[in-house]
Amino acid sequence: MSSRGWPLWEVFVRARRGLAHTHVGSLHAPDAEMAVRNARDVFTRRSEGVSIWVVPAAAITASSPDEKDAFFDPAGDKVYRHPTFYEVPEGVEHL
Amino acid sequence: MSSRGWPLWEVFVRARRGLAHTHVGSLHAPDAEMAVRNARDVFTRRSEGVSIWVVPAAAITASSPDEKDAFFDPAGDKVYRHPTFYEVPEGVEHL
Amino acid sequence: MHGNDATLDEPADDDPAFLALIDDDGRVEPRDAMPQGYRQSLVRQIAQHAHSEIIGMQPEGSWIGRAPSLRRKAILMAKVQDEAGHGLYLYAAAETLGVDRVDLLDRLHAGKQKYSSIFNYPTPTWADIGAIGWLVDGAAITNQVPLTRCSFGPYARAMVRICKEESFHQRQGFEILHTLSHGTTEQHEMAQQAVDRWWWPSLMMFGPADDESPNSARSMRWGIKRFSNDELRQRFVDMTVPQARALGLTLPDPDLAYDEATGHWHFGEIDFSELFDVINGNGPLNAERMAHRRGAHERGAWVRAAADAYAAKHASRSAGTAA
Amino acid sequence: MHGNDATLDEPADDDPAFLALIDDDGRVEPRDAMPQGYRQSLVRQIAQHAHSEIIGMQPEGSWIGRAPSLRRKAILMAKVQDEAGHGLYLYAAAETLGVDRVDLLDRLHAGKQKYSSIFNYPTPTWADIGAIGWLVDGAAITNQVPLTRCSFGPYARAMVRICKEESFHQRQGFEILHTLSHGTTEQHEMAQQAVDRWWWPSLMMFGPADDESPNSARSMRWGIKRFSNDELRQRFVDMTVPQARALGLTLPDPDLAYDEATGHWHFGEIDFSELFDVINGNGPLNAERMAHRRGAHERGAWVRAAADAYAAKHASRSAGTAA
Repeated sequence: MSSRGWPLWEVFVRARRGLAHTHVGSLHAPDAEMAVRNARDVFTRRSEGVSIWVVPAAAITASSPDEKDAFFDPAGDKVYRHPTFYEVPEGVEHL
Repeated sequence: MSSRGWPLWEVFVRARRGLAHTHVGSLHAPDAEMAVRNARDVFTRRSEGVSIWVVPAAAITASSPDEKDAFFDPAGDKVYRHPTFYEVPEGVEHL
Repeated sequence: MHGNDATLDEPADDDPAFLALIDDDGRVEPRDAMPQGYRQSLVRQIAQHAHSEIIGMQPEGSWIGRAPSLRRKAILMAKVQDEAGHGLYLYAAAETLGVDRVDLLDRLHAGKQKYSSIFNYPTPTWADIGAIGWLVDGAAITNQVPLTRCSFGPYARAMVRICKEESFHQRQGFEILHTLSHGTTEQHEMAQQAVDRWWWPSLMMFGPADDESPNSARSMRWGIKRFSNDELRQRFVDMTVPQARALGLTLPDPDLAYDEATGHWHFGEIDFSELFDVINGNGPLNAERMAHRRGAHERGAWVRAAADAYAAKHASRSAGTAA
Repeated sequence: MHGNDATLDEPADDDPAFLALIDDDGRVEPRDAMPQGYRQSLVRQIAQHAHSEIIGMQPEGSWIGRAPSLRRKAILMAKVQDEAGHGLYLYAAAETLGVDRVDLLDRLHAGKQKYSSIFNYPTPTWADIGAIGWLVDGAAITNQVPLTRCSFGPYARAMVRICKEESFHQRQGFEILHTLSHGTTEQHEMAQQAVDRWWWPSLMMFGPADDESPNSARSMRWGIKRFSNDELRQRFVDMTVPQARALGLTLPDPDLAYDEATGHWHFGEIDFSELFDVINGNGPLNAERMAHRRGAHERGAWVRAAADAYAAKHASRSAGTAA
């Protein structure tokens, strides 16, 4: 976050209809309206997007990288959540 | 946005190091900490992510779809921004 | 980021620009203008789909404690967790259309919105859990795969996630039945009886026959549905008959026969009067499912209140620290 | 979402876990713990890169009004716009390391941070704009393509975007020179003189020879650099010599010769004393570029103030409406 100057905005772009918005970078702007306008000029000069979201960087809460391993651990030992865990008799299809 | 109950949070997941955060959906939670925790349980049960961002839906400003065409128009008629606009003599490589 | 104010300047149901977008296989996104009928159809369908996921937790949830091994318990728990997650994805997708999950739940609890009738059937034996995974999830997946290309972006994206996660559900059901079918005589018999119970209800999951399905044409015109009920039902039968053979179990339909000319399996007539009876609330467990759902919601009230109180306390502490 | 507090528990420069991540071709993301040296190297490199983009707007910007056709003006404007955008991507990437763009600009203006020396050379003719596109952008792209796989995620992602956008820059320069080279005798001569001016400075853009580049090894160990200065310089020469032939122009190096044994073009010795002289502030235009940059920043103050005032007014009006 900027300690001086304009607040920082994170920018997300939907490349085309049907796709989710993806983070493309950030910029400083005095308000949300200018942030959207500047994001258009900077991140979609070649029609890279059909929709832009801007979010004040300060409004984002992130999972902490310090506890990353413990935090995402619960998914690690549950192999039975994946279809490859199950044996399928030879020749059986569409399963 | 929810008129009753908990506020709505938009959730973004970084699938793996090196990739940008991508919007995966939304959920309701009483605060940011619970939103991150619930997002982990819901959106990364199969190690789909190494980092989660949550943002109050109310903190997002979007380009308006009503003025979509006019808004993104400036990129439309500048074909010279694309390398294919330029003729390259036959046999010239790495250009 | 949701479309609560999009009812302004709403196009007509047959708006040419809107239909052109659909014809072009384009996706409709929440803040786009869209016909009121399109929005309402989607809210109804997505809400019913979400309700089905969370009601669907009941028949299997009741077996977690009774599953025959730790392995089977862990798998079943993971599957029921997935169903809760899928409910959440779908409620969130519905909310992008400007409705509120709290209202959708209220309408479910008041009996004003439906869920899939399949969950009104009982699961008396462990083999029923296998049959649900193999047949009910198999039918659900057949229905859901085309929905990943549905014209409404958030629904399509939720379905991509759901289909990816669900691919283990059918396999674990198949595995349960395969184990029982190749076990003792009693176990084999138990598996066969469960398949006998679930086969016809599974076929009914695809909905009425095409000529009895008045809204189908409109849903297909709008790119919400990609295939008719009968097409999907036939696809499911064609995939399932050979799997039944691999299981060593029979499907309870004397008319099942392979048609060389069409390359499809012909099946007997479906007794839809049963389906309509269940839809109208007279299934074996309609009342029980709804009572359990309402009860779970009421018994969860203190959890929601506690989370609120914790968040409020945390916020006031943070404010105190910052000041 | 930036890493301002990540200096806590910072690993050592040779931390085994950190080096293992690099060896595994993993990416470092802003909130990860990282060695102080890694962070500082990246801030220095990304800031210098960002400064180069915005200082690089000057030599070409001065030709927009004088470009020989509307087509050439529009193209040049688009290219200078890209450079402003690339500066923004890079300042934003640097900020994810916990520095502030305002401070980086202050350091540039105070002469405490560098930009690429190439922009301290003058552009006396229109052909110089062609030579910049072909040679300077060509060298920049050669440098930048491997940076798309740099170990620091935000920098790598910015470089992907930049490389994609920049692919037209070199072509437009080539086209300018091709047109002049095949024009009148005077035009051909103008193109040749521009190439004579820019060839050696372009080779110097890759930095000192490997044995004179003390930080290179560390940058390569950390996955910031993927190839040495000399490797990249050779790659650029190998690509460029055949292009010069296609342009009908000669490169000002009597020692240029194809080495059948290595498959590379051998080139003459580079006079790095000139490079160091320019780096040390004695290039033809160092003072002018800096004065222009500082002046532009000062003359832009009212725009920033006006945007602030507009945002404040807008915010107070919205507050009034909401109340």
